[in-house]
Amino acid sequence: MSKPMEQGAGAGFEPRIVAFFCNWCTYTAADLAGVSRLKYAPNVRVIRVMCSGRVDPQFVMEAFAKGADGVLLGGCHPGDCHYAEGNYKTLRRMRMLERMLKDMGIADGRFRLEWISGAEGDKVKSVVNDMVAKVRALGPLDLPGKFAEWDKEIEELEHQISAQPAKEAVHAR
Amino acid sequence: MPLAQKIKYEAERDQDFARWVIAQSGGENLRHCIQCGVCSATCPLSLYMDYTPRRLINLAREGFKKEVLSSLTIWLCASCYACRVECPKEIQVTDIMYALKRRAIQDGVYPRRFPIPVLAKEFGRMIFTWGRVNETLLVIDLFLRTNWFRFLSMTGLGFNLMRTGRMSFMPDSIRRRGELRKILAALDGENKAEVAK
Amino acid sequence: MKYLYFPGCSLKGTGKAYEESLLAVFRALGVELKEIEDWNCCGATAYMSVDETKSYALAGRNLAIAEREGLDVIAPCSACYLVLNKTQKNLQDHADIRRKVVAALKTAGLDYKGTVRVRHPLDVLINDVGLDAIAQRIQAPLKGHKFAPYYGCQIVRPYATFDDQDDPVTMDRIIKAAGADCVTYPLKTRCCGGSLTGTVPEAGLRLAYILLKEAKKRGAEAVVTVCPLCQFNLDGYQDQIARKYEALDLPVVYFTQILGLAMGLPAAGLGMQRGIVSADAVLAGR
Amino acid sequence: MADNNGNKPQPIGLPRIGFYVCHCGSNIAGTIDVAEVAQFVAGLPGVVVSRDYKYMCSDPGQEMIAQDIKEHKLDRLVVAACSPNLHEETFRKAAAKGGLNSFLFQMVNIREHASWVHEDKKAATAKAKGLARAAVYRVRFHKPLEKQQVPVDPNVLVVGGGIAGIHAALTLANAGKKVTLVEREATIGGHMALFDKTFPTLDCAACILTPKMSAVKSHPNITLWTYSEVAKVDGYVGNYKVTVKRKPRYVKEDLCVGCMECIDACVFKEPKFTDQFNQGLGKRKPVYIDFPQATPKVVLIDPQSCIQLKTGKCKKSCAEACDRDAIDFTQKEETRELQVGAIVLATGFQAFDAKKEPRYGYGRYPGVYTALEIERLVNASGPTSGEVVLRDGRHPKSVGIIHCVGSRDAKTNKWCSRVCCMYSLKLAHLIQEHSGAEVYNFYIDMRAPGKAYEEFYDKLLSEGVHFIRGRVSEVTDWAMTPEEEGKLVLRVEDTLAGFVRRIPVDMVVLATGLEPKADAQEVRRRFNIGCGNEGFFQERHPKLAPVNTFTDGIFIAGACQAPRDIPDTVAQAGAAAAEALVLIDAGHVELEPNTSHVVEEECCGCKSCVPLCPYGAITFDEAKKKASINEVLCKGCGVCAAACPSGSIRQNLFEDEEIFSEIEGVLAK
Repeated sequence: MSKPMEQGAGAGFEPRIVAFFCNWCTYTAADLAGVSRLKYAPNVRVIRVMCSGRVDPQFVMEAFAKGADGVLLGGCHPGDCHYAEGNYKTLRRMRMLERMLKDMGIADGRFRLEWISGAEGDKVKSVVNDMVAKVRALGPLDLPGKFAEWDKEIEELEHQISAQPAKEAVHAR
Repeated sequence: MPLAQKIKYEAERDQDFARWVIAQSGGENLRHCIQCGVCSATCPLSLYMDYTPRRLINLAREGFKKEVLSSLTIWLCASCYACRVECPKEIQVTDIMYALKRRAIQDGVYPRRFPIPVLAKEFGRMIFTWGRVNETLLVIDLFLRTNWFRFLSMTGLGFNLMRTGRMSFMPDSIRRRGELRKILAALDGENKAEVAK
Repeated sequence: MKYLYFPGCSLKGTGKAYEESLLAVFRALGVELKEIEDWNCCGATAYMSVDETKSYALAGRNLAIAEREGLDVIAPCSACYLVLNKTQKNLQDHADIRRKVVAALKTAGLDYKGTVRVRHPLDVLINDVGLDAIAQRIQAPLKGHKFAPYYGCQIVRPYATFDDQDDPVTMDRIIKAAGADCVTYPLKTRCCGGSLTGTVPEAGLRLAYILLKEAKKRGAEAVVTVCPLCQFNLDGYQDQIARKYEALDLPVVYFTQILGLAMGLPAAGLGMQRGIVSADAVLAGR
Repeated sequence: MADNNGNKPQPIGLPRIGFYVCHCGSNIAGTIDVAEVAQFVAGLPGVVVSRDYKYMCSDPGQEMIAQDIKEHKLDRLVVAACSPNLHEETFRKAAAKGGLNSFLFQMVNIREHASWVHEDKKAATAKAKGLARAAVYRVRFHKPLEKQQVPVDPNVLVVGGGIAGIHAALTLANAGKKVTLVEREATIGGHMALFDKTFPTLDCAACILTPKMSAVKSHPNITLWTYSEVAKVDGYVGNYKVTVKRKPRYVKEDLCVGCMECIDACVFKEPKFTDQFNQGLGKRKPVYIDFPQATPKVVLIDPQSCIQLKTGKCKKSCAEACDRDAIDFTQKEETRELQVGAIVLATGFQAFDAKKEPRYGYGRYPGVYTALEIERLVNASGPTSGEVVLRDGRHPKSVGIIHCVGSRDAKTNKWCSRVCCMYSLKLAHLIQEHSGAEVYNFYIDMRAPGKAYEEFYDKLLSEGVHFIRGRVSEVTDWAMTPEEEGKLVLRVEDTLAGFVRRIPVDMVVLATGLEPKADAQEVRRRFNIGCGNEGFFQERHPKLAPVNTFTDGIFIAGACQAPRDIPDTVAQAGAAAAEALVLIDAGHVELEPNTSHVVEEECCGCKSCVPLCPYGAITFDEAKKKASINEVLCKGCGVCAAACPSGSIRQNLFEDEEIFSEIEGVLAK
């Protein structure tokens, strides 16, 4: 049974997760979960793409930058891609992306790549619930908030620098 | 022949009991039973049971608490796990039987002089005292508490065991009995806390 | 090769011959067994009927003591083998049980991380020692002898870890390595009655009778077992079986005794004299 | 119906978006506050109309959209309802009806992805709002697109020559289409050819099947390739290129007339090799024919047992005996290519391997048989000419039929195989009729839901067959009583009586279940379709598209999709043929315009995209130093668009701006 999402403002952190599901397997599996009336956590918003291979790592970065606490990418199992091998390309790209995310301080578990076939409605449920629980435990990422903070800091810094006499600035260099 | 009513009314069912069974470890799949009876068929002791394991599962699922807890069936289970292995729905029948035995002892509804629950309790007492079990003492104790007459029929076996050096009247004990008692006592606290909840 | 040894209560009592033969055989094979320090009763089948968590704690104390040594544990008694394995598995799978049991252990200064492997001597003989090494040690093969390999329940059920659940064969292979033959024995995993034979003899005796009768009918000169309770039920009650059904006079021995004999170890050191039904037939021709 | 709008004036540059949210009865409205969603969307920039309505997919719903487009001069459309897989086309048409390009539309899935999977109304409504906002943000970037039309090849491939494939092929051929039927075995007929009688009518299987088999062979529109397998499938709906491997029979099919002189002449005087067709109960020679009515009626030579093929040192008496010189030891595997517009897959099932249930003793006790073996034993043209006789030559006096072997069991196959109850009744009847033996059926639940099926069960009851409700725990040979000596003993709880019984019999029949063919996974990959968890081919929709797959132009029929009996299989084969005809007779298909293209000015000529395309649609123009995409070959996966470092590759309907705005939309606070 899924946990209710909103228990009153501020009562508990509810993760916001953006998911990219490929049309042929994972999106269909999510449809199947619906037809089967499986119940899972309401924190995920699915964006449909034809193939997980369409997902540019920039989409993932953009989602984090716009405030996602987690990003889930779902494609067909290896060997089962509707477009022969799109998911292998996804895998390669996302391995690289994972390393980058790590270097950027975005914790493991905030980005997840899952192979879910069109028949695995129950896997959509378990993956979503599991990911929501893990991201909830990690707490908010809030990159937009952080960006704003950083912007403010830089602004102040700029302000300080521009307010200082030019001589000292040269000296500092 | 006296006539006995077999009809059951809904008021005689205890739904909480059914839910309790399902909540026990091993009880998860109870509701999946399709009543195929393979548990009864594979059970080497079902021929003595008042309810076959299959019937007991259904009684438990439907919440017929009295029938389930006072049945002989649960005490005749020898824990051989054949039913669990054969069950097409992966119902952990043996573990359900254990849970029902515990509940019957807890509720005090087992047959008083029936040796099996007595054995279970005596076994527990002996472990609590010594940390190990001396089979000879356990058996003597058991018969004295249930049917000392039967003890006489066992003297042949006792003699044989003595003859072959397999019998001992000295309780075997662990050295750090306090350690074991502390562990078990700590769980008493756990159990009480659970009840309070 | 070195293992921890969990004898359990039976091997110190009615199952003495099992301990004697096991230790003798393993010593001869160069396998070191170290008895777990201050072990306690595993709880067997009875304690599970009293208190579930406590029965895990009982077994848990043994596992905690064993874990300090960092060795695999050998549990020859089927009940001990199952209880220790079941505890291990449930502590792993159920965080709730693990939390309670570990907390209780900690009150006595113990801890358990869950790293112990509990093994059966059959598993160790086949998979660690190996049949080749065993074959090299066979000095007095039991040529012409036919036995019924009887596994009973709790080593293959419910967890089939080292052998098949329906048709286990590890003991068959050891008996054959000892130079003897196995009769086809479809009852090899059927229950002996366990503790019921003592408490409800009318039920238990019938089970033991069926097992013995079928073994004899198929030409076995002894039933070979892996469990002290099976041995006790099949061996100790034969006079009562004779009174109620028929006299069968079939020796019931441990597989370690058979292996020990074939390895040329002295019969007395293997506890051969401890059978209530005389095992002279097995010793014949030696 | 709420109307949260009016004709509010829109600032220049913003689109004029119409938004519609569907109640779907209570399917959506029961969990999601649709009025709240409509009101929320009404406040988003560019939204001119925002409404909720009971059933958007209904005629009035679609009419409302068309009306609004005209009346409010809408230039974008968003509908929040069910999955686009269900109704995207419906609303695209509604848009077109209102005069709007179909692709200036975006669908929001708030049923399968929200109302059906969540219980918390507030959270589900919040999710619906977020998804709707994403679509509203995205749709402003949509561009008018046109569907590309491609012609459909009128020829059809049918894979599998069981009753499903036979019926589908004949239906298509009778409709005037050219059909190629490819069968892996040497003869068509499939499992049905093994049966003596069929339930519940007990009509002779051969009498109803063999005329259809010969009709296939003689039909001018059907090309029959047996002993052949599909190796590769390329192309797309309407235009599939199929590669078929034809295994060598070592007999020229066009010359052989099936006189079987060669079989008589074979140097092996007696048949001594396992006869697979007879389930191993009979023997055959290296040169053989499965059964007298095999179609095509052409012999074949087994290279594993033929001396000439194994050693090259045989006097080849078979070849000498053939007056038509049909035998050809030099035959090699051939590869053929086909061009077809549609494919019907009817690859069937395999029976559960009874050895996987060791407690029933199959392979250990000779008295234990599988149901397919009994089908051959009771068959008048089988190895015993219909005499029910045990492997040791005895005639059974008692027979136990165990149902659900490899069915309804978490350890083997979880599903009900659907036909075993009925075929067990049939076999009980035939065994009793042929041998007079006492027959016991051990069943868990008797499943007889079909026309005249319950009546058939009733007939068996009246014939005195025993029915014991209980799953047998073991088949064993240890006896408890003198009557059990020398018998196979079944231990079962008679669950209706409430006690355990031991029943000694001479013969045990295991009613093995139906499961996917061992290579079902390979086959489905070859045809680019899906499988359910249990391994049967996945239909597009369990109720509304039972013979379609997720790959257009590929249809499924028969037991490759799920266990089913002959009547249902034939009905489904007819449906698959009809669906193929619909496709072919339309003459052309419209392809989704979600292809990619290169914006030439932006391409830097790095060639990153070229090797990524699995369809070879991207080429590099060396003169211009630019990549270019052939939109006919492009299937619209978008892998190249994701990889292009300069962003010069755009995928229609999935352009970067569209997805970025969708991301923004779901995350906006």
